[in-house]
Amino acid sequence: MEWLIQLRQIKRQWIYLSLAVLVSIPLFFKIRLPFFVGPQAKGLYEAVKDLPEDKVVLLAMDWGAATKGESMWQAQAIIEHLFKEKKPFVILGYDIQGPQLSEELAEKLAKKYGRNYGEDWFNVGFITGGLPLLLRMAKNFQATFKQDSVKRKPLSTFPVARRIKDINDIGLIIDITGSGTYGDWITIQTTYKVPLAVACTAVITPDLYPFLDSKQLIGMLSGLKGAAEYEALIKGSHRKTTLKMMMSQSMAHLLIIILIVLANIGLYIERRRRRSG
Amino acid sequence: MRIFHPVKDPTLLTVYIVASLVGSFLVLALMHKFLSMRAKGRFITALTFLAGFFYSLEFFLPAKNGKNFLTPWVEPVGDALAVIGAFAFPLGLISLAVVHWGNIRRRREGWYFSLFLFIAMLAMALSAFLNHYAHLSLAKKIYSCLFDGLYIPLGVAMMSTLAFYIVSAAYRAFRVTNVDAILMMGAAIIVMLGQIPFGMWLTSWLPMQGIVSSLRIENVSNWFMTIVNMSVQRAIGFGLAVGGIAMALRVWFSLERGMQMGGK
Amino acid sequence: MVEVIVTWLAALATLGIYSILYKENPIYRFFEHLFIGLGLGWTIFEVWKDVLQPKWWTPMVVEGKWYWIFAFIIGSLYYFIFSPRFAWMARLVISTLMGLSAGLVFKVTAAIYIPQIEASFRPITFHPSIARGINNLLSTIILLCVILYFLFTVSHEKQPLAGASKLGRWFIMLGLGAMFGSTVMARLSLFIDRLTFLLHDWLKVIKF
Amino acid sequence: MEHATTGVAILELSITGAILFSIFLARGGREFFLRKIAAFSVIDDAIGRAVEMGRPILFSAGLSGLGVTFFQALAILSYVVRRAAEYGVRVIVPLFASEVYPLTEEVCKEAYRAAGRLEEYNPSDVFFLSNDQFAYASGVVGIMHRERTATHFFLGDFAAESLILAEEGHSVGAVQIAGTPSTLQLPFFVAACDYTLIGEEYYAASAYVSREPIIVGSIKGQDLGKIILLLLSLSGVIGMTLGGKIAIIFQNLFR
Repeated sequence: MEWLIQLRQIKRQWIYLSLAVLVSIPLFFKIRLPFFVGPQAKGLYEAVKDLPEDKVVLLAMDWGAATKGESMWQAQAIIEHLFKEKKPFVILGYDIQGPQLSEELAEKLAKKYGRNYGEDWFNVGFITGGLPLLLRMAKNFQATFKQDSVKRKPLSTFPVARRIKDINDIGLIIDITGSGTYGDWITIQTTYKVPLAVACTAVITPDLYPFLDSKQLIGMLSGLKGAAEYEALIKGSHRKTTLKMMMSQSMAHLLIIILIVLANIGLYIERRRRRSG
Repeated sequence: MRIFHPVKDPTLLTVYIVASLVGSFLVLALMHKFLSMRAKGRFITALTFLAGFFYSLEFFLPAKNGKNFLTPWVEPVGDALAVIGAFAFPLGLISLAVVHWGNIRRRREGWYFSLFLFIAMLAMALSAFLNHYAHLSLAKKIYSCLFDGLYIPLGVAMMSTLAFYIVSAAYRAFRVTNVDAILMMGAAIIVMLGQIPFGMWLTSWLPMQGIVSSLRIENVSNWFMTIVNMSVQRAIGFGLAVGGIAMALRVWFSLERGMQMGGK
Repeated sequence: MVEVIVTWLAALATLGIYSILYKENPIYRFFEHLFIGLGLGWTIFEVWKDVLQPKWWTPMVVEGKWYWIFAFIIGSLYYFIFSPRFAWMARLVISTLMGLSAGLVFKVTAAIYIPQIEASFRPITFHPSIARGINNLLSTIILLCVILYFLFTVSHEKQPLAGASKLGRWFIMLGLGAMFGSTVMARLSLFIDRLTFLLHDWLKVIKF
Repeated sequence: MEHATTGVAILELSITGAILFSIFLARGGREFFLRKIAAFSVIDDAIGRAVEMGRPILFSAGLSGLGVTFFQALAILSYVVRRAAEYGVRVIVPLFASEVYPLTEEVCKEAYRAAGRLEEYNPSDVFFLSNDQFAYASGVVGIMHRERTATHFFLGDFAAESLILAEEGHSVGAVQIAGTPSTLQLPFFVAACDYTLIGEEYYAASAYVSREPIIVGSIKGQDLGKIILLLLSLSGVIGMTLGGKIAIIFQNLFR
């Protein structure tokens, strides 16, 4: 019984060691805890599949190196799904690095699905001007952007770019963000009734629930969990990696809950011993 | 005002600058000589009081199309504050250097670590300046090793230790000892479970729609975050808003005892 | 070549910092002093490049705005802080800056908290959706109890304030617990990211 | 919000009026009741602990720059240093923002003068450590371990590094009192520290510590200000519930 009481005073070094070990196990070995894909990730998945033929997807890459740990995996999963379904899309973003980093992701994935820049997707890069610029873009897309950010050529040279005259040619907007930029896109959504989904870092998720509740958002990816759910849905090429990382997260969370239970068991036994002793 | 027009001619510029330096020196010397300690104290308190009006008046005075007579001064004052703050940086640096130089001079235990600190500081400053202004390729390599190889990873590594500390803090704090700890523990465990697929799997057998669906772990967790936590944060925020204003008023009217620069 | 050095330095730095988790030791102390030194060196460069040069040196010397010398004069008064006879000059500058930043509180408070006050106006109507009505009622009750908890100059022994403020403290604890739980994932992902760096980029023992 | 709208001006000036009026009453000799708060009564015990163990106190104002949060931290630092000086205990004050170094130095020197121990004042106990968030945290952790500080005060603005300081501080076996307006860090201080000032208790600290009538008066004003906000919020809820024109008035109250 004595060691049970010790459960409430486990030395912190053992706790840290067990965390490091438990988190690295799923990275080496195949661990399968039950994995559940939430409704918000399915909402985005259906919205991409149901995109009408004549419409284009708009990817707002409002993230940078700081939130790479979550945003990059989300962007990668979404781009792969758009390539898989052969849905045309345009990349732009409020963050200097976002469009650039996503362009690298798109080029890598394009080889696998035989997609070409200019036919299946194009990139107008970093945009400044906030909401006023988005509103102008909604009225006249071609006039708002003189050239694309990859080949530095006028939009008219790219077949996929010619398809977007104004907001009515955009069938779905997805904002991948590590900050509060979704506010501008929600304004666009309520003004022009274009379906909108947000892929955000885990910390921002609570702020988005009101918009899911009011149906202003048709889907959401929350942090690394969202990326892992989406990779599982589209059977993407990174589903194993994102799943491994989610297993590490689950193992660590379970470690915390188990430690809390053990501590309270030790406390309970010790208190009962003191009362009866 | 003509006097504040930029002066292009270098010699005239130096004259103006030297004149201002000498003028300020004289004014300060005269004040030092002829003002008693009490008068200086009252002057300092008066200055604190006057300075308090700048930003508050600029905020409260009605603004025609976004500007009142103080608004044009907001940016220059902001820049001036930044520059004056920058001049305080060397003073801070000296205070740290004195501590570490003391370690080295007195050969206190572990004095060589203070030496590393100075070496690292000089290496980073030199390589950064040479890389930025002189574009030396050697400086660029050293700078890259120091910045991308050490400085950024040290910050990221230090932040990642939070993963370990959050586990040991939860282990220590979430004990069934009093009502506070029980409530905090309950909410934390629910929200934690609501975030991991394993947790969501536990209640995935409940229906998606309808009243019962609100018992699904992710919905309960979301309810805790968006209703309970948000309202608590908002209420605490109201208190902080009022507390912040009270603290500002106490400083503005020099009521805080330990901080009366003008003395009692 | 530089990339390999950078990866190795980053890995050693990470392990050096992690050694504090076992106990304070010379390796940690080395990287701690290195970190502070590098930070200071970087700040020296940044203070000149981002503040002093663009906002003081260039306007004064290049553009001829001679009055910027006063910023230097005011800033230099700080350095009298150690002399008992002239410390009043340093206090002159300090007190002015204190007054200025105290005056800023109204704008900052309005920017942060006015939207919160507006957001607290929630209709308790059960028509469109019962859940929304109940939630709005509950958040108004929580707001009421938590604010009553923070009343300092009123005794909390007598009812109804005693009950309301106890309820307020319980809600605060629930709120803090929820916030704690919601941050766990983000903190853990920091370590998982470092671990994948060590195992994948440095030791190359796992592949994606 | 670049400039105050009429609604905002009326609200903020009425709160200011409530505070100044209460201070005016206090200056006129009016006494105000202050309810007991656990964290404040232990500040003296925490200083006493450092005296018994003959080990220094650590005071960190976190990432605070020049602003109201830092001024409140300074008000408490001034009290802590004065009490510690009376018993000859060092207070180590590592700083994050170099622009606040002169002000802090001046306040600590004044505290030693008020305690009548000016000659014992050691200027190198107050120093600028680093203005990088995590370099600052790693430096403070190093100080905790090497100086074996017995009591820790974490009072000011904090961000993610709060848990690093609190957890390492606990592992050194120190008594820790924390207080911050950064509500996002409250869960970690409540979990890891012995006593935590929650929300506005932080801004009431100097009143509880100094018991000066004028400062207690300002706390009474803070209570009146909170009641103003509470009544405004409740009337807003009623207004929105009634709907129609009243709801529109409340929606545009601060436009």
